[in-house]
Amino acid sequence: MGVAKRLADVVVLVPGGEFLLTKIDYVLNWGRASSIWPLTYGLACCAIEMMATAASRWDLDRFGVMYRGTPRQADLLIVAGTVTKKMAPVLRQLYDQMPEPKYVLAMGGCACSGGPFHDSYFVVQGVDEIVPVDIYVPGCPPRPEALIDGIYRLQEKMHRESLRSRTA
Amino acid sequence: MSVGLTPTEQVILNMGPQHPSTHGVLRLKLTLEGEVIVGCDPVIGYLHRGMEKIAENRTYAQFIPYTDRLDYLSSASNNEAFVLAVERIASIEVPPRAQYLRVILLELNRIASHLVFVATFANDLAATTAFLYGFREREVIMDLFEMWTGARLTQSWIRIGGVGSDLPEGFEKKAHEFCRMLGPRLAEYDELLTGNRIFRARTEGVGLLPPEAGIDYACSGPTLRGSGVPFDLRRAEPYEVYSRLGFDVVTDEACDCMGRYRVRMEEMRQSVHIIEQCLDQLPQGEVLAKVPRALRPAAGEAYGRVESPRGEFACYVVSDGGTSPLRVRLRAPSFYHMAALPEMVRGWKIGDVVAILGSLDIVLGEIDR
Amino acid sequence: MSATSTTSGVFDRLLHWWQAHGWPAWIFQGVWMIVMAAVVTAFVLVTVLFLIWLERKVSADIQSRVGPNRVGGRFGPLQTAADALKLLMKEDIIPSGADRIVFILAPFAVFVPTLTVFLVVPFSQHWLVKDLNLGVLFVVAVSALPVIGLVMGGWASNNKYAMLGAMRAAAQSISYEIPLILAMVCVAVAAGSLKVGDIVDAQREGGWFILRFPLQLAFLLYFITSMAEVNRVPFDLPEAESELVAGYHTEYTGMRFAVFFVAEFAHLFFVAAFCTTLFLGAWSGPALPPALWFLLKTYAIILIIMWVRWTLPRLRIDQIMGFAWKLLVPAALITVLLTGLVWTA
Amino acid sequence: MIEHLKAHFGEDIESAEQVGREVRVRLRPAALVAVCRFCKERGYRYPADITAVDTGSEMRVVYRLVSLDNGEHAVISAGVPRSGASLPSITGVFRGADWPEREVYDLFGVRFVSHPDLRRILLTDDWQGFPLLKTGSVQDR
Repeated sequence: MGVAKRLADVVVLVPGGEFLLTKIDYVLNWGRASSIWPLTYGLACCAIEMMATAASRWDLDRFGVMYRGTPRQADLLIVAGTVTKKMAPVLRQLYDQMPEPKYVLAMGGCACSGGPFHDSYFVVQGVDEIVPVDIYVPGCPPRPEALIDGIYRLQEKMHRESLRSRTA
Repeated sequence: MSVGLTPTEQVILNMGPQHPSTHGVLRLKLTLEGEVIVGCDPVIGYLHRGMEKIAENRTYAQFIPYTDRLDYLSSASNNEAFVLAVERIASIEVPPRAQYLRVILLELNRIASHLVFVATFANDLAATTAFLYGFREREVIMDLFEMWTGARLTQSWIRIGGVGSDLPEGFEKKAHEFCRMLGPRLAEYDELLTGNRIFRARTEGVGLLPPEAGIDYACSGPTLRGSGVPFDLRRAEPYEVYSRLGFDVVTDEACDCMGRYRVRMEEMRQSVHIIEQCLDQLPQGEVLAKVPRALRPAAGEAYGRVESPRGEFACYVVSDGGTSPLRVRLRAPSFYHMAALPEMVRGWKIGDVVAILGSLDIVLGEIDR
Repeated sequence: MSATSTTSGVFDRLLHWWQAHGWPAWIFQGVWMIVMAAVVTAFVLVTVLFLIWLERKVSADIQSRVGPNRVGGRFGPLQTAADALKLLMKEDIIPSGADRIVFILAPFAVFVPTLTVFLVVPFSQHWLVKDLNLGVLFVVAVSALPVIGLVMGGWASNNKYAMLGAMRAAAQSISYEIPLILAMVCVAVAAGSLKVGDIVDAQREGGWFILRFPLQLAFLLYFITSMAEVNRVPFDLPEAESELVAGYHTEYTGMRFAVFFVAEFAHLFFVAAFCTTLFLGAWSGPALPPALWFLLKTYAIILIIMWVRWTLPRLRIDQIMGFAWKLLVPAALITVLLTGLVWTA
Repeated sequence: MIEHLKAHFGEDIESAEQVGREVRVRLRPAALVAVCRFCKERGYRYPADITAVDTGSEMRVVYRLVSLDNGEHAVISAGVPRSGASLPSITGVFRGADWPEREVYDLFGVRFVSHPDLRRILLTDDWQGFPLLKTGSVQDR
C-alpha cells in the first residue's frame, strides 16, 4: 500500500485532484472487486459448500474469484467452519501473512458466532474475536448462493472505498 | 534430490494446518530426507468441538443435528449410528417403510461421499478436471436431498423412530433417473482416471496397508476392504433392511491407493443397485413411530454400528434413565485410519503423502469431534 | 540472401536515411534496439494477458463451467487486466527471514531471459528482431536461464515449500534440457544451419520438418520436454499446489508474484512459437498473411498444451526423472543418429 | 467364551454376562493386558473402540474387541478411580490402541502405563483439566 498512499497524497495536491482521486479510486476499486482471490481455508462442513460454490454449477471463476493456496497471494480469507481454540493462533497468523488490502468473510454459523457450539469448551465464539470480519454469511452451512451473495456484498463494500480512507 | 550415498540433513516440514490437500485442518509433521519421508506425526484436534460433552447436555433428539456435523460428507450415517443406539436402549420399533427410506438416504449419502472422494483424490494428484466432474454429479444428489429434506449437507432426516417425512412426489422418478445416469458417468471417470497411466503410476503399489496391520489398527470400510478383508457392517451386523437386499461386499487385494480407489468406485455401483431395489420393494405405511417428545430411555447402554462411507462409524450411548444421555462416545473410522498413516507413508515421497492421505478419505470433523 | 531477411530491410533504409544527415550510426542502432525491445515486450505482455484469459476459458470449457464472464463484458475480456491492476496495488511483503536482495532480484532473473529469447522468433518474413547466426544456440543458452531465477526465489524465501519447489525446478529443468537440445539439434542438422532464418527457408523449400522422417520424433521430444520446461501438468512439480502450496513463489506477493506468473506464460508462448518455427514452417502458408499463419500455428500448439494440462494428473519427482533419463534421453540420441543418417545419405 | 475367561483368570474376572452378541466382562486392572491378549488369540483381533465412562460416582475404561470371524464383541471394562487413575497400556497387544488411549488420557486423565507416546491428542498441550469428567461443565476451560 506504500505506493497507493503516496499516490493519494500527491494527487490531492494537484488542482482538481479530488476529482481525479475519485476516478483513480473507481479504477482501482474495480480492479480489486473484479479479482478477489480467496485463500483455500476450509475448516469444517462449510468447506464442502465452499468447494461446491467453486465447482461447475456455481463456478466462482465467473466473478474472477480464484482460490490460492498461499496467504501471500490471497485477498480474502473465507473462514469456512468452526474455529477452535487450537486453530485460533493459526488463523491469526494466516491473516497476518496476507498482504493489504485484505478482507475476511465469516462463512457459517460457527464462524459468525459459534453457532450450534455456543456452549462448547473448545470453540471460539465467532472469528471476530480473532480477526476483523467484513462480511458475515450465516447458515449451517450456508448455501452456495448465500456465499456468492456474500461475495457480492464484499464487492459493494470495495466499491465504496477510497485510497485515502483505506490508507488513512 | 534423491537420497544417494551422501548423507543428507533431515528437514522437518509442517504440512498444514492450512494446506490445500489436508482435507480440512490437519497438521502433518513430516521428517524429510530430501523428498523422502522418514517420519510422520499427525497432529489433530484443530476441529475438536467437544461433541461428546455437548451430548451430555442435550436431550436425545436435540443431539441428532450435532451428529450431522461429524462426518459432514455423509451426515445420514452419523444420524443412523446414534439413532440406532438410542432405539436399542429405548426398544423402539421402526416402521418397515421408514427402514427402507433410511437405506435410500444412507446409500445416496454414500454415493455423494464417494464422489467427493474421487473428486478430491484426483485433485490431490492434480487432475483438476475430475474434481469438477465429481462435484457435478454430486449436485444431482444434493438436489434429491433438498427435494426430500430441505437441506443439502446436514439433513438430520433420520429421527428416533423413523425418518423426518415421507418421500415427496416425483422423488422416486428422479432417483431412478439419477441411478440410470450415474453408471455412464462412472465410466467417464474410468476413462479419465482409472486407466490413465500417470494415475496408475501414482497409485499402484503406493501406501501399502497389509490386511493384518489394517485389522490391528482397527481400520474399516473401503480402507480395509482395499486390503482384501471382506468386512462390511451391512453384512456382518445388518441393520435396517440390509439383510433383505442383494449387493456385493467389494474387496480388492491390491492393498494400495489404487485398491482403495477401485473399491469406492465399485461401491458406488453397488449403492445404485441397492437404491433401485429399495425403490422397487418400498412398502406402504408409517414413516415415524410414536415416540415421546421427551424420551427417557431406561438405564442401560447400547452400541450402534453403521457402515459409513469411510468405515465403521459407531455410537456408544450410556443412559441413566434421564432425558439426556450419560455418555455418548462417537467412534469415528477416520480417527483409526489417521493412526495408521505414519506407517503407510514412511519411505514414500511428499507427493505420495498427498496421494495416501487422499486415498484414506478422511474427514476431520469426525476425527476431532 | 534469404527472403526471411527480417526487419533488416526496414532497418537498412532507415539507417541510410539517418546517415544521410551525417549523424553517427551507433546512436541509431541504440535507439533501434530500445524501440524493438519495447515493441517485443509490449507484444508479449499483451499476449500473456490474453493467454491467461484463454487458459481460464479453455479450462472452464473442459470442466463444464463458464469461466470469467463478468469483468468487462460477456466473456470477461478484462479479467486479467483487473487481476494485474489488483496485484499492482497489493502490499509488497518481503518476509523477515528472507535474503532481501536475492528475493527482489529473482522475479527479474526469470523475466528478462524469458523475454530475451523472443528476439529470434520469426513472426513473419519482415519481423524478426535479430537473425543471429547461432540463433538456435542462443535459444538453448538463454531459455536455460530462468531456472536460476526460480532457484534464487526458492532459496531467498526462507520457506521450506519454496526451497523444495526450487530444488524440483532445478532438477527437472536440467534433466529435460538435454532431450530438448537434442531435438533442436536434429532440426539444425536437417536445416544445415543454426540460423533461424535458414531453418525457415529450409522448410519453405523442402516442406515442414514435422512431415519429414525422422523429425516427427524430434517434434514429439520437443513437445514433451518443452511442457516440462514451462512447468505444466503433468510436469508442474515446482509449483505443485496440492503438495507444495505454491512452490517456489509461495512467499511472493503482489507484483513480484505477477512477474513470475507473466514469465511463466511468456515462456509458454515462446515454446509454442519456437515449436512452430522449428517444425511447422514458421510463417509460411497460403492466402493468409504470414504473421497470422504464425500465430494460428502457435495457438494451435498452445491449445494442445492446455488440453493436456487440464486432462492429466501429475507425475512424481522420481517418475519424472526416470522418464527423462531412461526414456527421453536415449530416444533423443537415437533420433539425432537417424536424422544424421537420413540427411547425409 | 465366558467359561474360558473364568477358567483362565478366575478371581480377576469380577463379573461376566452375555447380552446379545456382546460378552460384557468386568475385570481387575491388573489382568487387563493378559485378558486382551487372550481375547486376541481367540479371534477378537479388531480393537473397535477404547473409551471411558464417568457416571459421576465411578469411572470405568471400556475396551471393545470384535471378532471378525463370528461377529461377537468382547466388551471389557476396568474400574478406575476418578482422579489420578492409571491402567496398563494394551498397545503391546494392539497397535491400534495407541491413539484411542491417548484420547482417553486427553479427555479423562487416565494414565496408561508403558504407552509409547502418551501426550494430549485433541486438546492443546497446555490445556488444564479433563473436559469429559463429570466435574467440569461444558464450557469448562
